[in-house]
Amino acid sequence: MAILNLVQSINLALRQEMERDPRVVLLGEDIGKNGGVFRVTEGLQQKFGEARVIDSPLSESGIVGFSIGMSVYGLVPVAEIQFMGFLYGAMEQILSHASRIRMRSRGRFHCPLVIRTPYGGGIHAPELHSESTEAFFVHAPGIKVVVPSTPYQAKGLLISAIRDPDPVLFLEPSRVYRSIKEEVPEEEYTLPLGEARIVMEGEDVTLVSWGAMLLTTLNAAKQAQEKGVHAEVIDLRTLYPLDTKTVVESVKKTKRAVIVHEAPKTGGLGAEIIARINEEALLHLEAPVERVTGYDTAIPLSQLESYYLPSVNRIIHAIEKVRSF
Amino acid sequence: MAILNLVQSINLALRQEMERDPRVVLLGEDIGKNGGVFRVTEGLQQKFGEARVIDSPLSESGIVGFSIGMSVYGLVPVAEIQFMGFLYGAMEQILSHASRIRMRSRGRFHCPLVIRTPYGGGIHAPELHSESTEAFFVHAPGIKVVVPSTPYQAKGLLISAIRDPDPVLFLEPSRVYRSIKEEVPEEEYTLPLGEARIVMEGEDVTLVSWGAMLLTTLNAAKQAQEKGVHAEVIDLRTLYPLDTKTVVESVKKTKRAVIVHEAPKTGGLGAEIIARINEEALLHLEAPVERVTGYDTAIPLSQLESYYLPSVNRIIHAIEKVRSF
Amino acid sequence: MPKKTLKSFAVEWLQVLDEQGNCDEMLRPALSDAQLQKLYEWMILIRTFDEKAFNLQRQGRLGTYAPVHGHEATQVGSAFALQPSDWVFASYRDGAVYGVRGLPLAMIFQYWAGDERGMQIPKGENDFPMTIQVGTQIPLAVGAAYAAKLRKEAIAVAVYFGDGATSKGDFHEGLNFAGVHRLPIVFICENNHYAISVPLKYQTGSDTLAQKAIAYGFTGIQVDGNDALGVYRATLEALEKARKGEGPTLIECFTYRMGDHTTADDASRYRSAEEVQIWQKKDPVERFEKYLESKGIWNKSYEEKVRSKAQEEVAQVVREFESLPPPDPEDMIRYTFDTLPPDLAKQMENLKSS
Amino acid sequence: MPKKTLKSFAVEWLQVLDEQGNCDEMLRPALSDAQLQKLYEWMILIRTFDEKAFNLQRQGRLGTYAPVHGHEATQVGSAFALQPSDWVFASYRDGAVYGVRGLPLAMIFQYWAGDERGMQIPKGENDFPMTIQVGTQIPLAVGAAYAAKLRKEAIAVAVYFGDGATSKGDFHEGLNFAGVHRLPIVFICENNHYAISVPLKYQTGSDTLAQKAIAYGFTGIQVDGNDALGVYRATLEALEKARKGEGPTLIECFTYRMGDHTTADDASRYRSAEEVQIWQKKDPVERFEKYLESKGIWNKSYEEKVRSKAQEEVAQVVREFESLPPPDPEDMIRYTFDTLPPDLAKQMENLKSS
Ligand SMILES: Cc1ncc(C[n+]2csc(CCOP(=O)(O)OP(=O)(O)O)c2C)c(N)n1
Ligand SMILES: Cc1ncc(C[n+]2csc(CCOP(=O)(O)OP(=O)(O)O)c2C)c(N)n1
Ligand SMILES: [Mg+2]
Ligand SMILES: [Mg+2]
Repeated sequence: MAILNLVQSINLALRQEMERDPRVVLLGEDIGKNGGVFRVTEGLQQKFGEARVIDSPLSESGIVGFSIGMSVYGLVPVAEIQFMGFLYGAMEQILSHASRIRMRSRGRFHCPLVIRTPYGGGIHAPELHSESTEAFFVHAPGIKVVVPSTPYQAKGLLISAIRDPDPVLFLEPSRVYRSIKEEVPEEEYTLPLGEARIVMEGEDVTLVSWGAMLLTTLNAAKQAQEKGVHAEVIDLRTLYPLDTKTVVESVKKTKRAVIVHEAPKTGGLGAEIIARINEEALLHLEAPVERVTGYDTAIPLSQLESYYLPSVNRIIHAIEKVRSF
Repeated sequence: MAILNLVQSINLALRQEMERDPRVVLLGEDIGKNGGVFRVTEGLQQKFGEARVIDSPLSESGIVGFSIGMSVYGLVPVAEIQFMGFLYGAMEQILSHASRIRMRSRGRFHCPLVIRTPYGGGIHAPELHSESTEAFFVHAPGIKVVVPSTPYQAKGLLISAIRDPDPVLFLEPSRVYRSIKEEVPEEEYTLPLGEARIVMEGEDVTLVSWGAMLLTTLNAAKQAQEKGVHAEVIDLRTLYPLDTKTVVESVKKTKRAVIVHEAPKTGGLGAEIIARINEEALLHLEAPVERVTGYDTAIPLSQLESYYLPSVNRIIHAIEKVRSF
Repeated sequence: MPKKTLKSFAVEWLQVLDEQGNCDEMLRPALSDAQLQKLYEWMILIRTFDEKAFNLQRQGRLGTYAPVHGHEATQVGSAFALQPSDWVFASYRDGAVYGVRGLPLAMIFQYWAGDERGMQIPKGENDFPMTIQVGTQIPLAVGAAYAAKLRKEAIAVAVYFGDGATSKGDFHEGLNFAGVHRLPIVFICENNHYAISVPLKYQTGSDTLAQKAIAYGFTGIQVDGNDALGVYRATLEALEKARKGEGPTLIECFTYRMGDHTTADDASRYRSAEEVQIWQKKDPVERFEKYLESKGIWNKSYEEKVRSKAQEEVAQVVREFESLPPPDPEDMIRYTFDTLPPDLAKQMENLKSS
Repeated sequence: MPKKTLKSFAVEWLQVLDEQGNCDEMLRPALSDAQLQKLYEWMILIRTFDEKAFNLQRQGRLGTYAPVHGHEATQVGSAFALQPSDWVFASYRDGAVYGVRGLPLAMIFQYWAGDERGMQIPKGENDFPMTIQVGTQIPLAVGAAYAAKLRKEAIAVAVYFGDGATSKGDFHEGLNFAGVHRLPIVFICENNHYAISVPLKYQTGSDTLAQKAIAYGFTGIQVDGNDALGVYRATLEALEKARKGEGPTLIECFTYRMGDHTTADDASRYRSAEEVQIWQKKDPVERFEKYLESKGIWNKSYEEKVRSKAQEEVAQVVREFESLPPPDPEDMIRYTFDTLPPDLAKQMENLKSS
């Protein structure tokens, strides 16, 4: 079993799925000869040829639109959008086609498309390279949203996403790309879409997170543990469909919850999670659920980025708040 | 004082603002000679000329992009997007320019743009003509979201939106366009952005809604009243910034709340409202807040539309549920 | 300013039948008399269908409807050139294209009556449902053409859109990608001179829409869109070229929308009766009748037969349409995903009990 | 197939200084010796600045930086033709344009060091901040041009973008609108043959980018982008035409990116050393030196003076840059709206206390 980082594990998943299924094609800017700006698709064009690993013109709406057309014709496209901020140009294609082809044609056509894109902050990138607007896509019906937080998770989730018969947005935390390594089996395996995982068990408070924020949350949980507070940490993995059951059961046990995400607070996914806790575990709550999030403004450039992103300190503070309510 | 419908009151507001401020220009598809597909801009091109009331080419991204450029140059554009479903094509312009020009230039430039668009279901329209994705824009930082529910509200809110120095998305409930009339003063007046209004006072349950759903909600409230249940009905009017105070104070009084919106449930604005109630009034709640919303699927075509949209019955049912919890 | 000319380009115009029905024999496509009559019969059927749709809408039995009237030669002529194995991506106004391709006409009524099942395209018919979002079908069609090429299937894709659609970014991104890969696709622009109320001069500063192909490195041609033979010929050649791997073509069909934009529109608000009259004289059906007559395969009694057969057929379509059972409300949720996730399954339960 | 030619178009090529620095006297723009030297000095200054930026990035003092190298003639030549009252919309690679326009160079470092204040364009300088989102500045520029026309201000707008940007819908929607209203705008495409790693042949099927203007009914011209005089001339004429109300122009500056796409890129992965060498021979600065020399206003000692002055100036810029106080974290929230709504005011309090 190899020790891989996130970039390598995603690369491996793509390679294996392309070997297994000739219908799988990749499309995106700089993904071919250059192997992608993060090198996620490194070597794949060499291996599978220019026809299956396509360097597209600079048009995100086009990339998604072409991919939808390919999927309708019987291919299984995996489109790369270079950064999540550039996905906005493709919103019309996603919302008016990808997510509703099955409904619109009452099942005659469907859209087994995966859109991969790096997302989130912490890499000191230029403007619009650190976006984290997963909430848009969770709200948009007809599309699944998946976020791996570690290399092992990534491979299994991506293979599931590629095999899923419906469109999946696959968000890759760019801060994690090369920051952690772990054992990733060479053989193929899938991880179920729609199921969260409990990363750390605890009784005192439930911490819910995903993507790069999971690592910050885990650090906070470990720090809390040193002070005798046992947090249960949940990695959502799939944002839609949301695994309400795992979250609610945990909250019923711990009676307190903190949700951590990098996106702006208002209208972020934290709100939906609170709404579900409200619906199914209100009477168990001993304190208002806390949200540790980005501010209601665009994520700033690198010099102020660390003020924006949830920190271990802010999470610890929120844990204290829900415990001392 | 004239008795006007929503179309007429918006038309009046546009006319008066154009008279008052030569920087105000209108831009959109079919808004000139044709007066708009809903006739909202009827007569304005005749009055103000083709240069200030511009029939644009068919490109929503363009319409918003040009408008942003005009606003940067010193005009005050009011762009019309023919239906909210076509706004998706302009998401990149909204999210990467309109909403962040002030931040990006640290105040050197700003974007006093209004985007008007009809939204919501109930008019038996074709696909993508009944969208209600206000939650996207509430989550997007740097843009205000305003929804009038009646002709009187519309005039005052639109004038405020036009005078606001930052971008405002102005959502016009198409179902209301011609369905109600009320007295609208000829003289100019503004209504504050960011303040909800209490439409009906009550002590038993708080109902929160906006746009066309407000009318359905009011009908439900009246029906409940006949059975002795006194609902307090709140018309949010501005979705961002959200008037948390009015909602929370009402919930503290009634101890129960039902939120009604047409958008899909998951990730809809209802979630954010629940999150805020959770944060500020958790201990006052005697039942989980209920959401009466569209389903997590695209709003269907006319034959099934009434099954999708919140109905008086579904609201009554939710009121019973929060009262019998 | 003396500068060197780097590149030159030309855009051509094609007309086979002129407004009087005279045929340019050099350009006449090889269609048998039976085929010509078939083409004619389809134009009449669609016109009859279109009128019925208008009436049904006025009676409240259909929702908004976008009439074909004026586009008969463009739609029927081009659809006639397609093979069943070719793929079509089209829009709301393309009823005739779907009809010729084989979609039961009752389904078109069903769709406009607000029932998604109307676009449950029968298996084996390679047509994507009508697109409402103007121009957004173009990149899809291009992607399908890429897929066909990758799979080495010698088919072509035809994508239909209006003059207004040429202003959308999707048009540009789609044609550009097709140009890079020389894909097997034919872009059929139905230039009816209006996008709802917006006339062509406010839509674009270019003199023709065909010349827009120059931007992508392939050929654009303008064809008389009221000339079924011209449209047929241009489409046939472009399709053959596409199937041979010689790349895309943009065909601008120069035509006119005789009716309102949709049943929700009133065209008299923005265009003159005189303008409409000028185009009335270019009617695609009349000139085709004159041509068939000159060939001895049309006369009044044949016409009457065709028209009454069309009336009967449309009456039958209406009966079929009216006998359709109402859609199942659960369908609205059922088709969101292949397998309903727990949330949606729960929402389905709520729907059933509400 | 015999068809009638409907329209013909041509695209021209302009070069004033050839690769050896020979000047086409017929085409020479009217620039004084002092102006020519100024132009030269800017090119040297920018090249010096660019090298320094690279070094600062490698030392971790800047974030990602997009070098100008290769584009000096394109950017300086065109910016020289602008009036201060004209407006500019440009992108991340356009440091030289901003410099010539008057943005303190230290602010460009500041911006790339991750501080938004670097794009707080000084009042009176009519330049929109650098756009990162490729091509999205084009519709903005077109809107500004519309506003200028509406206000009857005889200015022009210049908008800069790359070859990759021509594939985006924004390019199309912007040029189309400009064509409809014949707006006072000049579209300056810096065709450096790559969009990061994607070469032009995968970007578009068209032979030139200039010909894309045909789609919008106005003129496109290809100019040698390594020829400062050619670029200056083309831009000047296009700006004058724009200010006179004669509509837009697309100028394709045919050039090459000598460095990596950004400091985060490694161009050797996707292009050959030979190709780079070919373009090395077309260097915009060298040929300009030869030309100035032939005019007797350049020699080695002048060059050295210019270079050492540039070094000093850039050293001063670095000092300024390094003495900038760090940004205030509250700025991140402060500039979201003119007046902070209650939510954000509360978030500001949380920020202060965290
Ligand atoms: C993206 C988008 N914007 C706006 C509309 C509203 N709309 C429907 S049809 C139409 C005009 C389309 O004109 P054209 O492309 O010329 O086609 P035609 O209807 O004339 O056949 C408009 C603006 C839409 N459906 N989609
Ligand atoms: C909309 C968008 N998509 C993708 C990117 C990532 N990206 C940054 S620069 C670039 C290439 C741009 O190429 P070109 O327009 O030729 O300009 P150049 O960098 O060569 O000057 C890409 C793909 C982006 N910034 N914006
Ligand atoms: Mg049209
Ligand atoms: Mg380039």
